Amino acid sequence: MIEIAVLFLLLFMIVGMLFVLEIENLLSAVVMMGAIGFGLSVIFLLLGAPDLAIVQIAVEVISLVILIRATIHRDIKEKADESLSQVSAIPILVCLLLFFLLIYPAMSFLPVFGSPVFMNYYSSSIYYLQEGFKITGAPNIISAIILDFRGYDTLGEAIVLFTSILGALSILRYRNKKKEPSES
Amino acid sequence: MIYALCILLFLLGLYGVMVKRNLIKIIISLAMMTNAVNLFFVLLAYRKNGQVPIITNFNTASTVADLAVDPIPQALVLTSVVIGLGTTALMVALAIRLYHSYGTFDITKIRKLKG
Amino acid sequence: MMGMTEIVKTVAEWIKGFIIFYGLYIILQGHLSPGGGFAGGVIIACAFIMIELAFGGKRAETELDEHKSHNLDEIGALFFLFLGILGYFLPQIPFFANVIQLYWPGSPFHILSAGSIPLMNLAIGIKVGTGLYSVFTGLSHYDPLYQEEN
Amino acid sequence: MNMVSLLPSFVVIPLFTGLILSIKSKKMWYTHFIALGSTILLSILALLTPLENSYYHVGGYNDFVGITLAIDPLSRIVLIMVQVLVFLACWYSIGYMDHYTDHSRYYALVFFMLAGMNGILITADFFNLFVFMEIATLASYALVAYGGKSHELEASFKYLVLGSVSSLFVLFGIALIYSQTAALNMFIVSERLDFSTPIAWLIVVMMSAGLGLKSALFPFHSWLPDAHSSAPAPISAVLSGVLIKAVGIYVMLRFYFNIVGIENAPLSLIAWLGALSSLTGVILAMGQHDFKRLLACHSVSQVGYIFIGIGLGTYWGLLGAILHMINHAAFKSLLFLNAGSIEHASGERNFHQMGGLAKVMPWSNATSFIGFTAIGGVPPLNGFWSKLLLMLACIMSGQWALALIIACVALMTLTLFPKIQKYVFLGDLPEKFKKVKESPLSMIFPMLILCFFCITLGLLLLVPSWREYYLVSAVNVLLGGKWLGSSYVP
Repeated sequence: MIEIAVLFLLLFMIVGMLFVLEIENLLSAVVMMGAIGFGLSVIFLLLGAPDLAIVQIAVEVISLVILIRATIHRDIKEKADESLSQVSAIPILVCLLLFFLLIYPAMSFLPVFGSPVFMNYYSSSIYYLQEGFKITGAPNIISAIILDFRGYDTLGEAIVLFTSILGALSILRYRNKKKEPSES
Repeated sequence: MIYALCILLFLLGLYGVMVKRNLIKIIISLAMMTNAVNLFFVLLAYRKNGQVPIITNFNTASTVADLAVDPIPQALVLTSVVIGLGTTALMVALAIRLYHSYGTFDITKIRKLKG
Repeated sequence: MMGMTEIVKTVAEWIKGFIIFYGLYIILQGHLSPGGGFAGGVIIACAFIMIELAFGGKRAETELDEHKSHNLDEIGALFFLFLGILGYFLPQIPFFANVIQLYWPGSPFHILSAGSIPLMNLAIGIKVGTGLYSVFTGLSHYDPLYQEEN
Repeated sequence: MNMVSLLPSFVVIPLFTGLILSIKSKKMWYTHFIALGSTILLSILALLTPLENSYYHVGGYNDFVGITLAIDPLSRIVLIMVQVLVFLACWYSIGYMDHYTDHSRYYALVFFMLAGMNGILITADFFNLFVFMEIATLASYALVAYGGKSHELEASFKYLVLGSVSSLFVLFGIALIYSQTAALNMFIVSERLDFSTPIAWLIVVMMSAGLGLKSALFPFHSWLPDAHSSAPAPISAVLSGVLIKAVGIYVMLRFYFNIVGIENAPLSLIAWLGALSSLTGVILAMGQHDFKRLLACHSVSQVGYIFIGIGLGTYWGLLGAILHMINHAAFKSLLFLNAGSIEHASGERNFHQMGGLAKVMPWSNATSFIGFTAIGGVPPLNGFWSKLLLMLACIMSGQWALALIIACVALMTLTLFPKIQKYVFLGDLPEKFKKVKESPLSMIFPMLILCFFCITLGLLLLVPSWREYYLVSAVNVLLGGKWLGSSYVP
C-alpha cells in the first residue's frame, strides 16, 4: 500500500516540476516549489523517516519565505518573450532523454525497492541498530548516528550552514556600504 | 520503477537549470535536483513495511534490528537537506544583488563579462 | 512595511511564545523521539521571522538584532566544536568521542540520558535558529524597497 | 602527543580561527595577527607529519562503525602545498585588503575554505569527503563575489550554479556506491565494489563528471576564467593554485587509483580530455587583454597538463603530474599576486593601457620576470623540469600525439608571456601612472618567497633524498593499487 502512495506522490512531484518550468508568474512557481517540498516530506514520513519529515517541512518553509522575500515587488509577471529558453531546448531535451535511456537498464541492478542492501552484508547499519542504544544510550538511532558515530560529519555540516550564512551576509553589504566609503 | 521516476525528476531539474533564463527558476530547479537526490537516497533505505529505527519501551534493540528501515541514508540526507538550504540562501542573496545591479532576473541580459 | 494589521500583531505576539516553546521541545528531546537540533532550530527561526514580518524591522530589532543573532550563531558553533574537542583534554580519548556518556551514563529514556548528544542538539539548535534569522534580516534590511518604507 | 593524534587538528584549528575571526573586531591588526599565527602553526604541523601511512578513528570507533581519517604521502605533499600557499595569501592580503571593508568576514571565509580543503585531504569516508567539498566550494563562491561589483556577482552566480550541479553529481555517485556496497568507508568500498554490474560503471561516470567539473576539465572549463579573474587577487591565487587541485585533482587521483583501481579507471579518456583542455586553455589565453583573465585561462591549460600525466597511469607520468601540480601552484599564484599588486597600485587591469611600470615598481617587475620565465619553462626554473618529465612520460609510454601536444602548448606559453612583460613593464610610462608607487612590503615579501620557491622547486626532483621522501612515496601510494582494507578491522 505504501509503495502506491509513494508512487502517486512522486508523480505529483514530477507534474509539479513541469508546472514550475512552464509557468510565467514567478510567485506561483515559488509556491509550487513549496508544494513539491511538502509532498517530499510526506514521502519521507511514509518511508519510515520521521526525523527527515520534520526537517524537510521546516527547511521548505524557510526557503519558501526567503524566496518569496526575493521575488515580491520584483517583475512578478515574466514578459512573454522572456520565457523563451535562452538556448534551443530541443538538443538538451534529446541528450537528457538519451542519458535517461542509458541509465534505465542499470536500474535493475539496484536493490529491489523494499529490500535494502544493508541486509545482505553484516553492514554497519545492523551494528547501529543492535548496539547503538547500548553504546550511546540514545533511543533515537538516527540522532545517535549523526551526533555520536558520525558526529564529525555534523560538525562539517554545521560549518557549511555557518559559511553560507556568512557568505550571504558578506554579499548583502548594501547597508553598511553607505556608512563608510568602501571599495574603490 | 520508482528509482526511474526519481532520476527523471533529477533530469527535469537539470533541464530547468540549463534552459531557463530566469534566475529564480534556476534556483528552484537546483533545489528540486537536491530534493531528487535526497529522495533517491531514502528510497534505497526503505524496507518492506519496515519500522521507524527508534527504540521505545515496548520494543527491544534486537526486534528493531530485524524490522527497522536502514538508518544511515536518513542520517546522511538530514545533512544534505540542510546543505541544500545553505546553497539556496547564498543563491537568493546573489540573485537579489544581481537584480539591483542589472535590473532584471533574466540571465541572458546579465552579460557584462567578456567571453 | 510597517508590519501588518492590529489583528495579526496581537496574534503574532501571542503565538510567538508557543512556537519557541515547541522548538525547544523538539530540540531537547531530539535523542528520544524524532526531531533534533536542525528541526528545532529552524522552528525557532520561524518564530523570530514571524515577529519580523508582523511588526516590521524596528520592533523586531529590539528582541534580536543582526549583531546579537550573529554572535549567538557563533557561540552555538563554538559550543559544538568544544563538545567535539572535549576528548583532547582527557587522556587517550579520541576526537569527537561521546565523553560524557563514558563517565556519567544517564538512565535510558530520560532527558539527561545520552551523554553529549542532547548538549550537541542544543548547540545546533541555537546555531541554526539564530543563523537563519540573521540571513532573513540581512535579506530584508538589504531590500531598498524595505528601507524606503521605514 | 604523537603525530597521529594531531590529525584532526588540521580541521579543528582553521575552524577555530575562522569562528573567532568572524567577530567584527574594530582593531584590524588583531585579525591579521591571528590569521598569520594559525597558518604558520598549520604549515609547521604539515611539515612534521610522519612519512608512513597513519590512520585515525574519529570517536574511537573502528573503520566499520565510525569515520576514519587517513593520511599518506600523497595527501601529505598536497597538505603542505595548501598550508604554505594559504599562509602566503593571508600575508599578502594584509596590504591588499585596504581597498575592501569587512576584513573579519573575509578572513573567516578564507579559513573555512582552508578547513574544507584540509578536511578533504585527510578524510577516508565518502560522505565526509562530500561535506568538506561543500564547505570549500561554498566558501569560495562567497569569496569570488566578495568585491560586490556587478561582474563579480555574475561570475559568482554562474560558478555557484555549475558547482552545485557538480556536487549533486558527486552525491548521486555516493548514493549509488552505498546502494552497491552498504558502506561509506573508502577501505570497505574499494573491497566490495565489483565491476561486473553496470552500476559500478555508472558510479565512475557520475563521479568523473562531478569531479571533472570541479577541476575544470575540458567540457566543463567555461566557469574558470570568469570566476578566478573576478575574485580578489589573493583569493584567485589560492583558487587557481590550490583549490582546483585539492577539491578536483586529488579526489580524482584517490578515486581512480585507490578505490576503482587502475584497470577499471578511464585513464586514456582523462589523458585526451586533459590534452584538449590544455589546447583550449592556451588558445583562450591568447585572445585575452585583461591580465587576470589571461592567467585564469592559462591555468585551465596547466590543469590539462596534470590530467595528461594522470591519464598515462605510468610511474613517470604520475611523477610528472604531481611535480607539475606543485610547480603550477608556485608560479601561477606568484603571477596572480603580481597582477594583484599592479591592480592595487595602478588600478588598471588591461595591459594594453599600461606600460613602463618597471621604473615605478621595481620589485613587482623583478618578481613577474621570474614568474614569466618559470611558467614558460626556461631550464633552471621549476616549470622546465615538470614539463620535461611529462614529455618523457608520454614518449616512454609511446603516446607520440600527447607528447606533440605538450610540446606545442609549451611553445605557445613561452611566446605568450614575454609579450605581457613588454606591455606592462617596459616601454614609456603614461602620465596617469606617474604617481603610482610600489605596493607595500607586506605584498612584496610573499611574492619574493614564491620566487624563491619557483627557483628551488626544481631541486625537489634533482636531489635524490628529497625526491624519495616527497614525490616517489606519493607515486608509490598511487601505484600501490586499491586500498584493500589495510586498516579495516571487521
